[in-house]
Amino acid sequence: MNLMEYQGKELFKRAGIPVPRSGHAVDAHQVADYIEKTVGEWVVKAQVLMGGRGKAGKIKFANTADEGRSVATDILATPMPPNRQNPKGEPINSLLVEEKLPIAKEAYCAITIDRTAKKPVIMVSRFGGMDIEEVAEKHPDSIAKFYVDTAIGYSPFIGRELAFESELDAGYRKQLPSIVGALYDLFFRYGAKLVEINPLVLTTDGKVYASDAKVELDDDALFRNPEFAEWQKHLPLDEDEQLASKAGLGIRNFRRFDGNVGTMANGAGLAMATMDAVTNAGGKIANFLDVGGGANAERVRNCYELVVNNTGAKAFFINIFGGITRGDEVAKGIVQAMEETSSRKIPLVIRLTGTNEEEGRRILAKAGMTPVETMDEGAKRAVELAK
Amino acid sequence: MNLMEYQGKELFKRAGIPVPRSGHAVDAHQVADYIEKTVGEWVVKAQVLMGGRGKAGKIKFANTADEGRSVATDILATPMPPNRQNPKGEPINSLLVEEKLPIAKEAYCAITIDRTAKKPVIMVSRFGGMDIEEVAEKHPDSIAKFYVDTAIGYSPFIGRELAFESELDAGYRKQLPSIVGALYDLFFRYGAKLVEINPLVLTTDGKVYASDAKVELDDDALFRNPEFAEWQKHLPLDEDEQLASKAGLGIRNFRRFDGNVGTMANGAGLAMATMDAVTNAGGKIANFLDVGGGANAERVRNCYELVVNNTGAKAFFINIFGGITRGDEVAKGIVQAMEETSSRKIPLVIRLTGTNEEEGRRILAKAGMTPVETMDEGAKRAVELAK
Amino acid sequence: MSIFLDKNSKVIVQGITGAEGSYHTDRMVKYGTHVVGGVTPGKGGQKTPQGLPVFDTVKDAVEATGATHTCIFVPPPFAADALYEAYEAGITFAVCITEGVPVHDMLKVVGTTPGMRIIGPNCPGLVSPGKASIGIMPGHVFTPGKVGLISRSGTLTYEVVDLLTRAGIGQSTCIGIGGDPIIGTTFVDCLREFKNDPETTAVVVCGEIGGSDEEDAAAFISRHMPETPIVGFIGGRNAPPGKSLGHAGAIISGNFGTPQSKIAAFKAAGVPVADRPSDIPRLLAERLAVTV
Amino acid sequence: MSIFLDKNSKVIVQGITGAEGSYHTDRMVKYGTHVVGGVTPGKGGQKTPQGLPVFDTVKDAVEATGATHTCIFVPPPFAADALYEAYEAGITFAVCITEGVPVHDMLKVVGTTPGMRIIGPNCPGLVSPGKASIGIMPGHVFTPGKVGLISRSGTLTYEVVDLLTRAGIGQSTCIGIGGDPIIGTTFVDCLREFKNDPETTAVVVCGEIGGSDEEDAAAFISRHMPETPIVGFIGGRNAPPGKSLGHAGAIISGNFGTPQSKIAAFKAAGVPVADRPSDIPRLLAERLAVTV
Repeated sequence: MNLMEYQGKELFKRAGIPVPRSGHAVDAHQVADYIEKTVGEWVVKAQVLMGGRGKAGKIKFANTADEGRSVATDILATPMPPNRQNPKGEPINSLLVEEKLPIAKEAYCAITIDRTAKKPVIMVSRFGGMDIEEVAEKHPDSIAKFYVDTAIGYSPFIGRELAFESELDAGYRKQLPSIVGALYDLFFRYGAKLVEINPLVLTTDGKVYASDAKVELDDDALFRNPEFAEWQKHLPLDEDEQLASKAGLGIRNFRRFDGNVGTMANGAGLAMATMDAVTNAGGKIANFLDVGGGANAERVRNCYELVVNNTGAKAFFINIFGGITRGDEVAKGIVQAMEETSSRKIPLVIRLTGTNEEEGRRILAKAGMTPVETMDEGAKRAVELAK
Repeated sequence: MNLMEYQGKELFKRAGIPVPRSGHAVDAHQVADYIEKTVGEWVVKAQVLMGGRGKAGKIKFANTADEGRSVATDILATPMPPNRQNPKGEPINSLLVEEKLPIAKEAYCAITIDRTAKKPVIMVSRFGGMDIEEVAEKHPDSIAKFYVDTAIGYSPFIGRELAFESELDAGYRKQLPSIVGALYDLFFRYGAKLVEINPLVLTTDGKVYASDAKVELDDDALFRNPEFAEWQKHLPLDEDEQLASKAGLGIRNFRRFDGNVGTMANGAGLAMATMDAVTNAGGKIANFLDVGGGANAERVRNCYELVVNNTGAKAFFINIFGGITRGDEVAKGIVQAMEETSSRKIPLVIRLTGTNEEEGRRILAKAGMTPVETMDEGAKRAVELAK
Repeated sequence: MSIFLDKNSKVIVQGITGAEGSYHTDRMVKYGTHVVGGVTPGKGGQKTPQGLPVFDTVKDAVEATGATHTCIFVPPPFAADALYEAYEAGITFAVCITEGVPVHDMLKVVGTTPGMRIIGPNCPGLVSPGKASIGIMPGHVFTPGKVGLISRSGTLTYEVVDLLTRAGIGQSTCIGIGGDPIIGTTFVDCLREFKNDPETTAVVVCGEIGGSDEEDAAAFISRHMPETPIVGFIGGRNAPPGKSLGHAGAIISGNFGTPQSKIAAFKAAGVPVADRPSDIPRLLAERLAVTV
Repeated sequence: MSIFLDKNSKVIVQGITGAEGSYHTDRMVKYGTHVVGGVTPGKGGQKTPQGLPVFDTVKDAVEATGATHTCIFVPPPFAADALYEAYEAGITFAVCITEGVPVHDMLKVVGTTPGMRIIGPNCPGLVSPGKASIGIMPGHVFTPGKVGLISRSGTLTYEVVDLLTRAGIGQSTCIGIGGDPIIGTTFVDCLREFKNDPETTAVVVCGEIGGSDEEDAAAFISRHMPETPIVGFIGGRNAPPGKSLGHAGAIISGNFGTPQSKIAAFKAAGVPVADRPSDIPRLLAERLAVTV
C-alpha cells in the first residue's frame, strides 16, 4: 500500500521527523479557509500517488486565501496526466496546503529493503528534489548507503557516517542522525517497504524538514496497524485492482490486457508461464490471473466470472497444477461456474494435474469436460478457439 | 531506583499488563473517599520498598468507606518494622486501594539480568505469592527459565514454553505469552534491572492480573525517561543516601558504620580495600566513601566535610591512587578543606600516588602535610591516631 | 545423493493438527518422509491419525525425537515466532510454507538465526525424489535422478518437474525457494549445495521477473560452476513492464529484474535459457550430451 | 609476550579531542602505545597536539590507518553507539572507559557484536608493561614481566601492580575488566588468554564482593589451569551484607557473591587468597617457588 504525501507526513509527525506546518483539504474552499486562518506563505500540492506533480503543474504557491482558492481550483480541474507507469493518469481528490520553506539546500534520504543483502539499506544523497534514478545515473558516487544489521538496528553513528560520506552540507549534520533514526523507527514499526524523503530540506535558518514523504507499507503487515485499513479506503485503486478485490483476490492477482485469450492459473509463476505459453502459441492474452494457493470451488467460480465478464476473452485457458490447491476443488468450481453462472459462456480449455488430479478429472468427466494434458497443448487449443 | 508498587503498576498499565483497578492515597481520608465513590471489595496496601508487608499487617481488606478509613489509619500508624536488610524499617507515606481479586491460582513471573550469561532471563514459577528465594530453595525445579537472545528479543513462543515447563495451570496459557511480552517490553524500554510480578493471579473467572509489581530501574538509564526524576522525589532515601546526594556523590558512594576511622578512596574497589586495611590494622571503620573517578578539588573538599561532620571518625585516612583522578587536584582539595572549612578538624593520614603524584606531593608539602607511602602504613597510622 | 534432505532426516510439523498441516503431514508420511512428530500448543500428548506424537513446544519435540528438520504451517502473524521457536530448540533446517509473512518479520529472522537454514516463506518446500518430501509438492510427479531443480514459483516447479519426469530425466532434489522479497535461501545458496553434491550432475534454474536472484545465480555459475550443465528459464517474459503481477517478487524495477537482464546474465554465464518450460528437457539433454 | 595488546597494535581514540580523551591520549602516546589517530565527528582533517590525525568517523580512521584497537572516551548515552561504530568499521578490540553506561545498552551490545572483544565499560583499560597501554592506568607503576593481572576495580589494580613492581615482580598484561553488571570481558575470558600466552607464567585475580565472576574464574582455573600459579584477592570482605557499596558490581545477593563464597571457591581450586593486597607478592612468590 502506497501512502499519499499527507498520510506519510502524518506518520513522519508521529515518528518525530520534522515536517512543515500543513493542512489537508478536499476542495478549493477548504484551501482558502485554511490560508485565511493561518497567516504565511503556502504551497498547494495535489495528493496523488503518481510522481511528476511539479512538471504537471500540480504544485503551486499561494500567499492569500484568494490565491489559494484559485490555484486549488486549477489543480483540481484536471487529473494527473498519464505516464508510462500510469497509462490512465490519476484523479486528484485532495490537496495539501503546506508552509513554504526558505530552502537553502535539498538532499535525499530513504530506507528500503535490499533483497540480495537481506537487509534494510539507508541511502543519503546531497542531490535532493530530483528523481533518485536520475541521481543514480548522473552522480552514482553521491549516494551513500548503509546496510543495517537487523540484530543491532539503527545507531546514530550510521546517520553521521552517511552525512559525511554523502558530503551533505554541514548544516545537516547535527540533525541527520536523529531524523534517520526516526525514519528507521517508522520503517520498522509500521512495516514499510520504502520510506523516502525527497527533498530533505535545509532551510536558510538552519533547520531540517521533510518536504515530501513517500511511504510504501507492506500489505502483509497491515494487520498490525488496523487504522491503516481506514486509510486504504482513501487510496485510489485502479479498475483491475477493484475488480480483483471484489472477487476476493489480492489486488495484484488480476490484471487485464488487450488480447482475447483469458487465462487463469494457480500461483503467480505458473500464471506468468501460462501467459508466456499463450503468447508462444501466437495468441494474445486477455489477462493475468493467479487464483492463489489452496483455492476452493467458490473462488474458482468467482474467477471464472471475473474473466468472462470483464475482459475481451473469447476463449479461456484454466491451467492448474495442484500442490496446496486440490484438483477436486478446482473441478467442482469449474462445474459450478458453468452450471450456475448467469455470465456469458465462452469455450473453456482445462488443464488439471497434481494433487487430487484423478478425482478432479472424474468430476469434470461427469460434466462432460475433458482436460488437456500439457500447458503447451492447452495454450494452443485456447488460441485456436479464440480465433 | 526501586519503584513503589503503585509506580510499578503505572508502568504495567502503560505496557498493557493487566492490573486490578486501584487508587493511590496519601491518607485515610483519601482511602475512604475512593471506596465511597467506587463500589466493590478492596485491599489497602502500604506503599513501601521493603518486603514482608503482609506479615507486618500492612495489607488489609475493606468493603466500606468506614472500614477503609479504619484500616488505613491502622496501617499508617506505625512504620514498617525493621528487618535484616532494613535495620531502620521504613516509614509509610502512602497507600494503594485496590480491587480484591477472586483468586483461583497464584504464580510468579519476573525478568532480570544474568551477569554470567550476559542475557535477560525470564523466570516463571507455578508457586506465587511467596518469597521467590523460598521457592528456589523448596521447589527449585518449579522455576522455568529462558535466557533471551538480545539480538532477537522476545517472541511469544517463549511465554508458551515457560507456561508448559513451569506447569502453570492451563488457565494461564492463553494470556501468558502476551503478558510476558509486555513485561519484556517494559523491562527493555524503561531500562529495568528487575521486573517482577508476584503473585500473577488467575481469577476464578479465568482472567490473569499482576497483583503486585516490583520494578528496579537502572539509575544509569534514568536520563532517557526524564519523568522518573519526578518519581524519584517520592521515593525514600535513607540518611546515608541523602548525605551522599547532598555532597554530590552517587547515593551508593557513601555509607556509615559504627567505627572511628574515617576513610575515603577513589574507586569502589580501592575504597573497599581501604576499609579492609583499616580492619586488618585492628581499627573500626566509620564509613565507606568512594570519591569517584576524576574527582576535582571541590569534590574532595565536600567529601572531607561529609565524613568529618557526619560520622564518629576520630582520624581520617584518605587513600588515593590516581588514574583518571589526578593527584594535584586531590591535594588541592585537601588543602582547601583544611584551610577553609569551618568543620572540626581531625587528624589526617594521606596516601597519594599515581597520576600527577609529584605535583600533588608538592602541594601537600607546601601546606605542611607529608603523605604516607603505602595503604597498610596509612591504615595503621590512622588506627593509632583514632585511639 | 541429495541436498538438504534425505530418507533419514527427522522432520517435525509445526501446526500439525491444523487443516493444512494435518493434510500435508499425511502426504509427507505417505511419500516416505521420516516425520517424527509435530507441535500444537495445548495438544501435547495426543497422537495424529498417523500415530505421530504431538508436542506442546518444539523444544519438547526435539528433546523427544531428535528432529533436525521442521515444516511450518502456521498463519502469517505467527510464522516468525514459529521460526524462532524452531531456532531456539536447535532445529537446523526449517521450511516455511506460510504465505503473507510480513517482510520485516523475515528481515529480522534471517538476520538473527545464523546456522539455521530456512526455505521460504511462501514456498512449496522441497523433495528429494524417492527419499523424502517436506512441504506441499505433489510427490507423484517426481522421479529419482541426478538433476537438481531450483524455482521461485511453486506450481511452475511442478510443471517443470513433470516435464522432466515425462522426458525420463530424474531429479536429485527439487526446491521451491519462494517468491517473497526476503527469503531464507536463494538460488546461489542452493547452487552452492548442488555444486558439492557428487550425485547432482546438472541443474535447472527456474527464475522469474523481478529482483536480482537470477543475475546473482548467473554470476555464481560463471565463477564456480562453469562446467556444470545448467539450463535456465525466466517466467513472466510477456508481462508488461511497470505492472506488478502476483507476488511481490514479480515487480520489475530498475535495470535489474527485467526478463532481458536475466536472460542476458544467464547467457553470459553460458547457461541456455528455455523459451518455454517444455523446452527445458531438450536443452538439458543437449547440455548433458555436450558435457558427457 | 602479552595478551590483547602489544607494541604493534594500532590504536585509535574515540572522543580524542575531548578533555579526558585528549589528556589520556597524550599519556598513552608517551607510554609508547602505537596510537595512530582519533575520531571526533566534525573535526576530521585536524591534528592533535601530538600530531595525530583526527577523523570524522571510525570508518574513515580504520580505512586510513588500519587501526584494530580503539579506546572510547564518550559520555554514557553515546557509549553503545561508539561501540557499534567501532564494530561496523571492523575494529576487533575496544576498550570502553565510560562510567555509567545503561546496563541494557551493554546487554544489547555484547549480544550483537560477535568477534569484537570489548573491555569494560567502566574500566581503567589495560597495560602490557613496556609495550603499550590503552586507557587511563598510570603507566609508571608497571614493570615488564611474566605475571598477568585481572581486576574488577581500577584503582585497586594500580595498588596491586605497585606492590608487585616494588616486590620486583614484573607483569605481562594487566587488565581492569570493569565493575558493571554487564561487561564485555570477564575473568574467565582473560584467564583463557593467559593460559595460551607462553610468556605469562602466573596470574593474579583481584575480585570483589557481588556477582559470580570469581566463582566462575575458580571453576575455570580448577578445570583448565590447575598447574598455573594463581593468587586471588577479594575486596570488600568487611562490607556489611545487604548493603550496596559503590558500583552495582558490589551488591551482595543470594549465596553467590559473598566474600565467603568467593574465597571458598578460590581455595577449592587451589588458589591461595590474600588477606590484604600487600600479601599478594609474597603468596605469588611462594606459589612460583613451589611450581618451579
